[in-house]
Amino acid sequence: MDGIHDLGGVQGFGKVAHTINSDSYKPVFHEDWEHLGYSLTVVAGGLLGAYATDELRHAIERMSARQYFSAPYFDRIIVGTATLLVEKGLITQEELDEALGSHFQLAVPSNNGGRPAPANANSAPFEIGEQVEVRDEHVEGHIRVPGYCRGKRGIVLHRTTVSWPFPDTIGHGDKNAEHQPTYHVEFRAKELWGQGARDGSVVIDLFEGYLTRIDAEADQSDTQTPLTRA
Amino acid sequence: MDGIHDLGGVQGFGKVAHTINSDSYKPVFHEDWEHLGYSLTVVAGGLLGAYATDELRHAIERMSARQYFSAPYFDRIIVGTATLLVEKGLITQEELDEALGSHFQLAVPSNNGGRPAPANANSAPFEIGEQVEVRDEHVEGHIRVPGYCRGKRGIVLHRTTVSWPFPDTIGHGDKNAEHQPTYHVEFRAKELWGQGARDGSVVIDLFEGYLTRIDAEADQSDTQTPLTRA
Amino acid sequence: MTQSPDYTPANTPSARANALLKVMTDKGFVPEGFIQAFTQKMEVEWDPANGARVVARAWVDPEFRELLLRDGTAACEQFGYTGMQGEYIVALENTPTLQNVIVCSLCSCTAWPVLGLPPEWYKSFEFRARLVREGATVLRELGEDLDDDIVVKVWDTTAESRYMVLPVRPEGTDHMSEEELAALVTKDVLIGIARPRLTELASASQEG
Amino acid sequence: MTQSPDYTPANTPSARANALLKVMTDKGFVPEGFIQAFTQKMEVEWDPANGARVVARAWVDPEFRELLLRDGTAACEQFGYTGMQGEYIVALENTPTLQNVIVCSLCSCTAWPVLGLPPEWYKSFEFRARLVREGATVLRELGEDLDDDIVVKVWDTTAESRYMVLPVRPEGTDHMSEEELAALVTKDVLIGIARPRLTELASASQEG
Repeated sequence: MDGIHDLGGVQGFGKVAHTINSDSYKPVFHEDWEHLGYSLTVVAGGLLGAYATDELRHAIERMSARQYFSAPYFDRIIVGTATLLVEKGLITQEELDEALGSHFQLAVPSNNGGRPAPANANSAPFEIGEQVEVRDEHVEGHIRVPGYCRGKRGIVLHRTTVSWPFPDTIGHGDKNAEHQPTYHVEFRAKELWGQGARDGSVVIDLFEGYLTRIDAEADQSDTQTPLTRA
Repeated sequence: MDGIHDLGGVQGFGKVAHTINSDSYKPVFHEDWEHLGYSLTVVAGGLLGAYATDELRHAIERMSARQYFSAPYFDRIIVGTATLLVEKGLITQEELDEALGSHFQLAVPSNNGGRPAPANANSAPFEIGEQVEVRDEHVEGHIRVPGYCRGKRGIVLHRTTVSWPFPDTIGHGDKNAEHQPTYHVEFRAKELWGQGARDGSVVIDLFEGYLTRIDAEADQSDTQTPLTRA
Repeated sequence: MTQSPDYTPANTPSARANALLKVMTDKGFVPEGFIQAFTQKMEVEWDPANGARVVARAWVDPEFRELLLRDGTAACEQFGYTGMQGEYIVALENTPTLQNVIVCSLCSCTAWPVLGLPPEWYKSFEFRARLVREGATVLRELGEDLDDDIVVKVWDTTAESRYMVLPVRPEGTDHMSEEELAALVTKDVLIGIARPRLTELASASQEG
Repeated sequence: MTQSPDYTPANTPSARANALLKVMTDKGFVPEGFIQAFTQKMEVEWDPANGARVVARAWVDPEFRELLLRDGTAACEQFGYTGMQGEYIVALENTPTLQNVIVCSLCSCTAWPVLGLPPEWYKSFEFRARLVREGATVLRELGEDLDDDIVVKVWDTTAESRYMVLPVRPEGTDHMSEEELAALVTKDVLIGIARPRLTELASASQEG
């Protein structure tokens, strides 16, 4: 989904609150409840097997914008975990409210059931060095394509030797998700952000189903910024 | 700027809290401070002439995501107004803090000075019925192009008989902004949101400088969804 | 640190608004009586009943209708509905198979003099995010379940044009006076999320 | 209404976490001692010193370096750095003119076993939003002002690959032992926002 969690390239954010090598990173947790974020979601998703990691990501993405932006990081994990346990019927909203002593705000329910991986339009896996294009899709459910690379072209640097369940399917709890490798695709900064961008590139880890092969014959335009006419 | 205020098409938002014709809309204000949002900004921007409306919009866009999403509507107007009055040197942060009795959080300062209207690449104004394309630009400063129509093509329904200062210029306080008409450009839903979209259209009111003429000779692709290959 | 400094502001919107008022007043920026007069304008003068009168006139006067569609600003000026946020008014003509709806996805722009100030739901993140993408669905959720053959056309108020919807005059209203017709046109009808209904005459009248 | 129902929650993150803990515990979902053991793993076992040891080994052992770049998972397994969020590790090779930097723009994915849990700034909205668009600027603000001839390559962790940066071994370190070299490699170096510095040996050692 094109949610507010999809922050890559969104402008208006100020300085990152850090200076290099200034932090000892110990203790790892700063408040005594923070470890519960990961601990409880590992219990629920891992030990109980109640959900896959992509379902947790999706649950957090479904938090209202107000809640998402006001909640600290580990609180978002707690809210995502609680949302899924309620949706899976393992606990109830009432139990949470009672334990909390007030209303426990969960994420917004999904309005769709996800989707299978796009039927294989590619005759073969993509090869290292091949130019590929990210499908220009608007998917209502969970998806692991950051909006800033949609419809953009990049070069394949690596194909993983392992396959994982397609996020748009498993993210909605469908265990029949097709397993696919992912590709490390490098996009030039100017392709992503326009000609005013500084040199550099971004490499995005994309499932095979998010990519399309570029038909060399159909491609008559400049290969660097083929979608820009301005 | 591609800010978090640019909400058009962002998914994950729930139901609009309203039922048709259920609200008398009186009283207009629900809390006794709300009228100050518009009153004070009309004093500052209108009576004092301290800033243009696009500067107020830009100041509100520059609020941090956390602040933007947690602030009620009229509070955002207050924060934008206070930010500009401080930036213009008419009041100070210290005066606000003292009156408030605690820190008065303002918007994040702009990191750029805006831009002039793009040099006229169009030989003539666009005509009613003409197909135009929204420039695929990533502008760091204030801009009045919602992200969801960037690079998309639509049909001109109307050219305004009045001209206004170009937002990307006046929004940064530059009174030499070029005056331009705007165009009501209609985009088919499928052009904006992909083939899965329901019928319908969106009409966006776009300054001339945001649009480019489509060169009929260069356009060899399908005119409905020319940028989509998937 | 575990959160941004602005995570929980130590003060309220009301306190911030009054602090700004105090600073601006202390500087002598705020003319005596201005806020009271302007608030009166916002609360009373700018009213959806204004837009309703314009619509009713267009329903009974073909010449005025033609003017309204050609030059909305001039048409509204005939009623004195001009000024701030009413400098360039464009009327959007519904048909039996076309429903126009207004939104401002970037902020909250509205034709104040004819529609009144924008309501809370119009300024909500939900309406701003969803209307441009799933207009028909939003209208159905709001209570206006349009037939499938009606196309929704969303107008995103991204520049200085200010819109008002000119709805189709409902059938069965031939006997009505211009004033009675105006009472069918609610604020929601002017924004375009609702079509005028005969049965709403009574309740609409109560709203003033 | 003037705001969404969730505008100001009536409870705190700490209270919510403990409420969920209580409900899950009451249901018998939480095995005795599991949370303590897992927290120990997060606080102690997953440590940037692990990734530093991997880097130092690659600096002194060309064969290991080749393995690390070809199959990061296998290389890290030799140290026992495997398991959760370490299932597919990819090492990113810096050169004098290339600086790799890791981010997760969509959430917070990180190679826990070799980098430790992601720090607050890495999970911040600011880092997630800005790094993919203006990497060099962000690095300069953080204190790593790269020469103009150094290209920044940002790796957005959007799927299941987990990255670690293999920095260039600084000059003047020929005399150093593998352990001393590891002390040059801080968490920030492994993420890629910093290049290793000789002068940081002392403070880095203190961090354990």
